[in-house]
Amino acid sequence: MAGALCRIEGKKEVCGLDGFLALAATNLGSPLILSFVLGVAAALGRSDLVFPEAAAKALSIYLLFAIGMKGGVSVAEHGVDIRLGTAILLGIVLSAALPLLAFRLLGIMTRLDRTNAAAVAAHYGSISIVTFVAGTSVLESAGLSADGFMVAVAAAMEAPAILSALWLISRSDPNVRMDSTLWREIMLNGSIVLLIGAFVIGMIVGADGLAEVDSFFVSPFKGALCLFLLDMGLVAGRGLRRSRDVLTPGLLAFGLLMPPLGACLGAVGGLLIGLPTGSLFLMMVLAASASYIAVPAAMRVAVPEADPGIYLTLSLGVTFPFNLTLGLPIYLALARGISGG
Amino acid sequence: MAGALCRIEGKKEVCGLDGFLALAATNLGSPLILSFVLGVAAALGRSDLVFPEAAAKALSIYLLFAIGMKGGVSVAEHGVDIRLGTAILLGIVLSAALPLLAFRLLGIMTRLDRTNAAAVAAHYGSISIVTFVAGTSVLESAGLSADGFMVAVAAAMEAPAILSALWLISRSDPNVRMDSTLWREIMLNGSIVLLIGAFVIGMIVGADGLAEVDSFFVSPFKGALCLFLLDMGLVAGRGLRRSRDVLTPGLLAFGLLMPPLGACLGAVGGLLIGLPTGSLFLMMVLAASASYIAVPAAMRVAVPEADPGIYLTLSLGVTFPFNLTLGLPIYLALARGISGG
Amino acid sequence: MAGALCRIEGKKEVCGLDGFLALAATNLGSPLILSFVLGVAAALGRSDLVFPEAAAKALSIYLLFAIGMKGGVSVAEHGVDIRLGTAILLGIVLSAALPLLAFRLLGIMTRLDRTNAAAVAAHYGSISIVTFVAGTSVLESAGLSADGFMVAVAAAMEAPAILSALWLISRSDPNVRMDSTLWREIMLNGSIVLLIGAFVIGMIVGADGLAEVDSFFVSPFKGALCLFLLDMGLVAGRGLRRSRDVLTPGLLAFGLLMPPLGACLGAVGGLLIGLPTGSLFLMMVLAASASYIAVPAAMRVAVPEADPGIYLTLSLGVTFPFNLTLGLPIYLALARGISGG
Amino acid sequence: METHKAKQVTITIEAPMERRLRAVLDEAGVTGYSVLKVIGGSGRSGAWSAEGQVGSAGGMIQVICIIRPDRLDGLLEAAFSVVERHIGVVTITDCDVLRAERF
Amino acid sequence: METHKAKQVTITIEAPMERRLRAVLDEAGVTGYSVLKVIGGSGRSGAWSAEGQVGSAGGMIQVICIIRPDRLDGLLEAAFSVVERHIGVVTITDCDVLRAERF
Amino acid sequence: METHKAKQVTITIEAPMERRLRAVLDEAGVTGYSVLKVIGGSGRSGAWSAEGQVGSAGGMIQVICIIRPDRLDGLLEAAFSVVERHIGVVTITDCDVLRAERF
Ligand SMILES: Nc1ncnc2c1ncn2[C@@H]1O[C@H](COP(=O)(O)O)[C@@H](O)[C@H]1O
Ligand SMILES: Nc1ncnc2c1ncn2[C@@H]1O[C@H](COP(=O)(O)O)[C@@H](O)[C@H]1O
Ligand SMILES: Nc1ncnc2c1ncn2[C@@H]1O[C@H](COP(=O)(O)O)[C@@H](O)[C@H]1O
Ligand code: NA
Ligand code: NA
Ligand code: NA
Repeated sequence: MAGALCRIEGKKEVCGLDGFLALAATNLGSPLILSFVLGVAAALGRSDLVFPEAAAKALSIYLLFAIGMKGGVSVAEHGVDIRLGTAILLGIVLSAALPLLAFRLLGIMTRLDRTNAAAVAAHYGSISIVTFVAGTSVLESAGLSADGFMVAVAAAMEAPAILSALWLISRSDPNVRMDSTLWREIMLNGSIVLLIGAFVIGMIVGADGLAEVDSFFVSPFKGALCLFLLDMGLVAGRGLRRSRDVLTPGLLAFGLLMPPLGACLGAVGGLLIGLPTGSLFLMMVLAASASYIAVPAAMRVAVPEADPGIYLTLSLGVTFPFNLTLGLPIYLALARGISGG
Repeated sequence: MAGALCRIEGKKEVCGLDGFLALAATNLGSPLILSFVLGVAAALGRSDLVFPEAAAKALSIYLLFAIGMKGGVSVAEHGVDIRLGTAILLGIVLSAALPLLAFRLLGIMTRLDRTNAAAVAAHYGSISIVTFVAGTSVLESAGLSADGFMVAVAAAMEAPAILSALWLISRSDPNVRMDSTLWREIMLNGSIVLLIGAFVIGMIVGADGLAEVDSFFVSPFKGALCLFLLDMGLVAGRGLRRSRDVLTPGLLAFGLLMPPLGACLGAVGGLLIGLPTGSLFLMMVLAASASYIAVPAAMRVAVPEADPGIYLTLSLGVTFPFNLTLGLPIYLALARGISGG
Repeated sequence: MAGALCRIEGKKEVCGLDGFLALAATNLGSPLILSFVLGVAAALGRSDLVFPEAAAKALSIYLLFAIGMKGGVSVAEHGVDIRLGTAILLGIVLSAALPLLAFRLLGIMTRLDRTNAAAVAAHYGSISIVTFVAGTSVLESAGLSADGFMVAVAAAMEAPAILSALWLISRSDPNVRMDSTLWREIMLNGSIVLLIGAFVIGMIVGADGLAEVDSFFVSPFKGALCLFLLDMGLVAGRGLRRSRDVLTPGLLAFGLLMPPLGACLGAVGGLLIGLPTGSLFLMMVLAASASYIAVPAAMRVAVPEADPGIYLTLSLGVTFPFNLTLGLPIYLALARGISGG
Repeated sequence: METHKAKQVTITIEAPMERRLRAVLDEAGVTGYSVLKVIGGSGRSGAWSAEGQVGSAGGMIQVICIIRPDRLDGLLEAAFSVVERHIGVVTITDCDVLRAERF
Repeated sequence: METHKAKQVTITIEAPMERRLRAVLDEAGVTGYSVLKVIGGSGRSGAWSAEGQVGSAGGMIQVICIIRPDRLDGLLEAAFSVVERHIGVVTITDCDVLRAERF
Repeated sequence: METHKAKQVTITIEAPMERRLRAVLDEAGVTGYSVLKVIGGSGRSGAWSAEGQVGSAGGMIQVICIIRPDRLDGLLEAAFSVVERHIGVVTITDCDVLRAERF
């Protein structure tokens, strides 16, 4: 039986640490990760390679639409499950609770003031959709699959973390208040609307509809993701170079510790509601990942006092690369171990 | 026999109103229309979802090139027909005549001054290539096809309407004159050049040439069109939100009435020159559609006194969505009815 | 035996001048060249057709990544050859030596001052990756193939020419000096990093990795190249129109003479190191082509006194179109003739 | 040509604040302004550049209003309410304009 | 450092008019100018934004000329001929420049 | 509202020089500036436009610094060292700013 830390290679089953290492190696050797590494290296080496902003934004719209639609189609095919509801609920709870944990940790591990700590914490409750997508692709390489509704869970987890963090800040700073404009901006953030909208479109059009646009949204997806990760690498590398001095050892440790912690909480929750291995893994990935689009924009509006140099560097320069390279195989090994999948 | 309002569903033939409703439902449920609806909804709900301008322009270049090339290849395959000439002539006549009708209607139905009325009228003589493309895809779903040269007709219809409208205005406003620069700008407008150029390329390279670039220009086309329509929805929705007060009931009525009127004139002309069902339908679609790229740019230069808030909102916010959702199935039902196809 | 100037048409073998003319006709009738011609025509006719800058840059990143990766994969498949090393060495020597030849020629044929002459010369030592890609596609149409490592040769040839030219200038102008920043900027230029980076990624992931991203980087490649060449045509045409008066007969003659000269040197070198027909041809193409991205940027920084109107017009407006249309079939005929392929 | 005195007010602010700034300007009756995109910069919180950015959080914009001198104070007060807690570099320059009836 | 008096003229106009404005400036002998893109704004005809726009009709640009004070009138007259019927917000600001020989 | 005197320095320069200009400004202690993109223009070396350009060589940028008047000279000298051999149109304008403590 292919157990926790096993992996099938050709005809042979590779188990234990070997299985994990093989998985990690496969992950690190995939065009996706290598593209990201190329980006980071180019930026750290101060190459003048840059991606036009418009192209990066267009790619991100493409990816969100594609991933949303595929999720919706998968739900349309397999029928709506009661687990959809419980999984979304779990996602919301995790997203709202993780910032409290992160805030506490930051208080212990770093010297950030409350405002910056809360702003950073918001990022770790929310999610990174690219990490999620990379997780899906790791899952595929391992021959596993997940529920389509996990995309909806991803969308549901974007915003609650922001509200938690604003609540944390508002306890000490009366300037930070929730008004209806802010509330709408957070809930109708572009990436949430796109994910949910494409998810609904996928549910309506089903597999037949997807077939019509398959050669745009499905087959070229992975290649497009390579270029997107190249850009993410460039941005992350540039951020690291510019904000080196911001990254105290405490912050760095937090950026590497918080993701596995989040993954563990995600695992506990996922086990409680009975998610199968693939979905359990994605729930861990969502909990482990940190936002770098929706939350920074919200912080910029609601908590301008917080320093983007800190939260963006941590989220994009530390946690994102960690999850992408080492985190994903670790979480998959864990997910398999605890779910026996 | 599959008659006017019939449609084949699985093995069954669905006729009359049912056939039309089924067609309309198929249309409304396609990923294309749903993407547009998502865009409109996001904009009306004031989501911050936006498309980078450069991406929208690049997509439109891609779509024009692809549609032009496919048209040219189809002509290369089927040989040049005498109907090509008569159809282009018909297109030019329609494009030049429709603004006169529209101008008259606007005089009756609205309180627009002559300048604004003529500017609006120009849009309705000219065409919207995306409506044309959506028409092609509705045609395909219905199992019909059209002559490749209809793309050339589309290109031919872009400009004459502008000249008609300028003539209308120049009768009362001596400031508005045709100079050679303006003339060239109108005739060598980017979308005309791209459509005609790609059409000629398609004619030269033929099916073999198209095969070489098929997986860029043909198979991903529909998916790319989804994203483009998402953007069109965003722009249309934002326009509607911003120019709500501009849209008097009279203008709104005009924006919904003029397209079917145009389609009817297109149908009469198409019947006279003996177009088969598919091409007849596309001729109606061209006549029914309103420009939102070439004409606004020309008006901006030649008639700066006219208010873009009026003509863009009408063309993009009212007529485009109407044609896309309800207009296309109506015109197809009509085209089948009158041509017995 | 299919000899130097032969070409297989259907079942018949066409030789001598006929073979060359047939090849030239095939080349001129390909969607790639026609797209370029359309761009030039639109720009010369002063159409307002333009490509967004961001889209052009994104396309160029896509093309560089794709071509680099394919080269790397091909090397991974065929194993690293000793010829890789010698070919790269040859490329570096050619890139460094060609500017000296060009500089001398410019002194004889034109009245450019030393600074401008050296700046122009730098462009002709370096390379144009799009010409290289178009060469690959001409090669394919002729049923030939080349070594994957030629991509690495292309990357290696980007920079040495710049150093040669700077050395030429520094002999008379003490202001022009090499500092470490400039050095790094030249060596870590975006297109070099992208080509080499994607090449290495290709070598690591091999054919299996490429298969994963094939429908993004391989199958749509040629179509994307069409749009890119359309843009290049627009830019080249616009440049020609704006800098007409800059193009003296002497400069024009240089722009048409230098490429075949370069190709001949490339051929001699390629023969010496024993390159097979396909790679020999690409070496000639590299030597014949002139840079329009990396070198202009470097000149802008290091030799601001040189006039971009001269070097860009010559490289993009004269040499690039010449190579694309007539040069490639000529070089291929030559390559076949001398290598007996 | 005949020119008239006017003031040019330039507000440099985080891109995600554009909507709010616009709303406040509208409320204050300032209907004439143009928006430029800032593609990079440097400030107390370090250097940045928009290239390759996926989100809008990093970006900034410049809102430029040409107004009649007597309306300056209203504009500044409106702007300040948005700018207060934010980056908001606000500059005021004297200028002359053609066609004063526009402002 | 040594500086010299100059004038900065900024013309904000519809993007499709760029070509004509450039032609008129060239004719008037104004060869030094830079063009910026306006990505949104508001005026008597309402608010707009360039985002997602497919056509150029909606867009605007800013043409900025730095010129010697004695050449101002020629420039303004040339510009006015294009701007007259159009949106054309034209502002003139005093400035100092380095290297006056350029202008 | 209370305003303070300041200087706005605008440097228009070739895009590939951005990195060097930034470095020099940093060294000179000028940490506040914003960068705008120039999408076209005209000068002694002819007219140009960024549209469709693949390389960065053709492009230009504008670097805008708002500084306290007493820091002007340091800035100009720093800028000049980069600008000297380059296109570098440098203009200085008087302006007023809100919140002088920022500068
Ligand atoms: N003195 C200044 N001149 C021009 N732009 C500035 C200045 N100070 C700040 N900025 C802009 O405002 C942004 C944020 O500034 P800060 O809040 O100081 O980090 C910078 O990145 C610049 O784009
Ligand atoms: N006072 C102003 N200050 C800055 N820009 C303006 C002003 N008035 C108009 N504009 C610009 O010109 C465009 C058209 O103005 P209008 O013709 O008044 O609708 C606006 O959308 C702005 O981009
Ligand atoms: N007088 C000026 N006003 C504004 N921009 C200028 C001026 N002169 C030059 N420029 C800008 O600097 C670029 C190069 O100028 P030049 O070196 O004179 O060819 C031009 O294309 C413009 O973008
Ligand atoms: Na998380
Ligand atoms: Na029409
Ligand atoms: Na060369």
